[in-house]
Amino acid sequence: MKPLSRDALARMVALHLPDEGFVNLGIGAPTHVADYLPSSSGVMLHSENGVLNVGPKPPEGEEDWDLINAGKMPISLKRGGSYFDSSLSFAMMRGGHLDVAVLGAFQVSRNGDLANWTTGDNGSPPGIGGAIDLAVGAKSIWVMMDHTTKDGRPRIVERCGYSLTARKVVTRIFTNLAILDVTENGLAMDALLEGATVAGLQNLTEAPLLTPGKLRTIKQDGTVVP
Amino acid sequence: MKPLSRDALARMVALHLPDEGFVNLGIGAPTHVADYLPSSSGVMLHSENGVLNVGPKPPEGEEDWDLINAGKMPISLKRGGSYFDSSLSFAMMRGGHLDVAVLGAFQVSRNGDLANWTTGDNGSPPGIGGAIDLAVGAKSIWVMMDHTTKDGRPRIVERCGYSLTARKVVTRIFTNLAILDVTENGLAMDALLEGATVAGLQNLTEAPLLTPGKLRTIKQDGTVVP
Amino acid sequence: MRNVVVRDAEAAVKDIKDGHTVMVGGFGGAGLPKGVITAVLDAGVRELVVISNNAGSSDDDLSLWFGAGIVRKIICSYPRNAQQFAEQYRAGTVELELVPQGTLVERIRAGGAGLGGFLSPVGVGTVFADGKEKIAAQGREFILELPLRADFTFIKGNLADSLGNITYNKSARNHCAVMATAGDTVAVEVDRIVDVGELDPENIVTPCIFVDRVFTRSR
Amino acid sequence: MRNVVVRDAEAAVKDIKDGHTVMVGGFGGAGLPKGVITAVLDAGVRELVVISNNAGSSDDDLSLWFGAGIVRKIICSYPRNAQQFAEQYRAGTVELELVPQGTLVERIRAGGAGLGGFLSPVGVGTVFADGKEKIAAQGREFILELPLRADFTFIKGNLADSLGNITYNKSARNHCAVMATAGDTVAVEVDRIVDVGELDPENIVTPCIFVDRVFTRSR
Repeated sequence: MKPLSRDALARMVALHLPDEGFVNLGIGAPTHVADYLPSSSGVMLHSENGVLNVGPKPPEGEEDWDLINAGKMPISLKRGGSYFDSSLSFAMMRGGHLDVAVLGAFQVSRNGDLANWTTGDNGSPPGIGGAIDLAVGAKSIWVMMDHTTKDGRPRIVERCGYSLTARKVVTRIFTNLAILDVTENGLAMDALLEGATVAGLQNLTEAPLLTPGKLRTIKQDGTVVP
Repeated sequence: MKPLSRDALARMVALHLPDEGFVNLGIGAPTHVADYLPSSSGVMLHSENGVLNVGPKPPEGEEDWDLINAGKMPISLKRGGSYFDSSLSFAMMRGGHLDVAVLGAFQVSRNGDLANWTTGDNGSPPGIGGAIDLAVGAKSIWVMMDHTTKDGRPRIVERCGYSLTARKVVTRIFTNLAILDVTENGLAMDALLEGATVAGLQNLTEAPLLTPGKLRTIKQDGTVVP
Repeated sequence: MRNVVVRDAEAAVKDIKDGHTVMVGGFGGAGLPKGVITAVLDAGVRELVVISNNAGSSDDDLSLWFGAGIVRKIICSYPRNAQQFAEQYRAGTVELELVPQGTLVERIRAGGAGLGGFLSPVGVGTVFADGKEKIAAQGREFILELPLRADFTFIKGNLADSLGNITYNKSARNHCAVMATAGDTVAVEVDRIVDVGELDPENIVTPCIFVDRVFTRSR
Repeated sequence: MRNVVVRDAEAAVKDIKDGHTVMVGGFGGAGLPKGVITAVLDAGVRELVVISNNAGSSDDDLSLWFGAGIVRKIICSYPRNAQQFAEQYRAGTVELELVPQGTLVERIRAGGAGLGGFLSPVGVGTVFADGKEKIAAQGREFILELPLRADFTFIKGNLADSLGNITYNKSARNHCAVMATAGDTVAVEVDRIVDVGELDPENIVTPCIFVDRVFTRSR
């Protein structure tokens, strides 16, 4: 069993976004979720630097560097989109107006603590940006990340070892092996990669996993079946 | 010696407004100051309900009830004017962006306390509106009012008897008899109505008056000469 | 695709309940959604808490709500020339929370922007500070003002598209643009509904994320 | 009549002094007034405190200021990919105050709007709460965040008239519109200056009351 590719993980998240929802895709891996939204999708993407209804990357040579996303890459605007200043943009974020924020993470704890801004272990200056505002403000906070670190250590932990972005905010975790819901009782498994086992997943997960209902199955292409 | 007419008082205030200043004229008597600004004036009038560069009342029959001033009367917009929401409008007011606010008052105290929102003595519901935001926020707060009440009691007092709008904010007082500056040392006379005497004015004023320099003379038409 | 256009004012006020808190846009008549005034009356709800700048002064505004006795409390800045309200106020049948206008709009903004409140210099040393927490910051005294939110926001716009993007007309923008951010359900009465894409993205004042229902008033 | 147009970037930065606090608009390159970057360098000032979203990442932005060592401290949210800054940071020759982006813009807004601060839910329970006053309100814990103001604000607009009314281009509006409210002297680099009356009053984003100097960049 091979973990989901980055593309398949992005597709899996895209397929779960609420139709007609207002969604912010964090910088890094979450940005690629946009590539897997069907063209008929009613999802409206928000960019923290003051854009609503973000469209795809413009064709080469047609970039407008006054129209960029939070990752500072050129974007386009869909019909019905709008521009606004950062104060209104962060009012949207902090004020609970976004349905979902999809964020990358270094670690997520059993109770939904999020650590996604610094591993604290290099000499680089730290940067926080708008991830923390999203993590506090969006109605649902989804994390997408590899299930473990490159050297196999769990990222889903009892307590985050890294400096926190926000406490008790993550509602759902999409990894390259599973989909988990953060519930009052703990981490509830929703879906598992085809070929993987609950015991195997638990081995890669520091926090205990609950299986409250019937598990769905994740296919290699990122689709999920009952 | 006859006190200044309401029109002459309005002219006197208008003549003192800083050229190219951003000015808010409070509801009531201050509104009439606009009628005495020369057409060449660079003064830009602000209305708290979200208008900058307010122009004169439109001709009868051409009123637009979506374009009104703080007194809810139809206005026009001058070239270079703009519309904005109340939060930006009050940011202008409270944030010190207005050069002058001209307000009516029931009482002003020696140290610049302002009472202009309620006399507390009738059964009507109280109303505060935006006068209090102006009183706190504008760079200079000018009061224009009759020097005394209708029955001859002083309005310029040691301590306001009415509920305060704001403490220590008034910088200048224009009355139908005089112009006074509120200074660290007390109320300093700047100008006196032609024919009036300092002693006579003091008689109508509860707070002591200082005459630190040469008094200017107010003519019956509201002009002021050295 | 998202479409928030509803048939009429009646549909715009659907699910309003007794005891709800309701923001109503407008400064005087500008920005006041008049179709909503009668629709709320027709809905038969009572005990409303109203947040608005004024308390009605003519025969087609909040006066009708006070006349019908459906308001329990109003939070406003300037309830003058409001005859129906004044009668209820004198009779003690309606509660008034008087708020400086700039504080009112800033409290609404805080509610919409997810802030827990703000430190205001307005009202320090006056009755408007009574009962409120005082906080010193940077050597100056401030009043802690708390956010306002509502179950319903009713405002008046000029143009809307079916996604719910809104523009306003002249000074009718006033409190409406801020109130749009602070209601659980935001319904906007507009002069005209245009096709998606017709509004210039630079000139949309209230992006559709804030808007749940849009309607044009039947005449 | 008021006319705030100045000749060039050099005139726009006139009177900037050593030790001044300077806001610089932009998110990445969008909204960054590039003409000002070199004009400030040419002015020979030092020990600046800079408030900006980023800390420079190319050869025509704040990197030049860090390279020249004229910044004592930066207050920003995302100083990544900022090589010149990073070198100074590692050497300990520049101070960093790291602020969540939404908190940064809200602090600037508070500075411009005359507020003493605000209660933010962002950062509670994290290192971003360290050293800050905690205030409970309505049953929840918040951090008291204080206002930011500057001696100079430098931003980039699209169109201006000679009164100083400003529009922006697309996402270049970002922090610029808020920074325009919070500087003692506000200078705006624009693409084009138009006649008074040419800007639609509905679509002016920054009214001229906030703007002291306007210029177009010489190419």
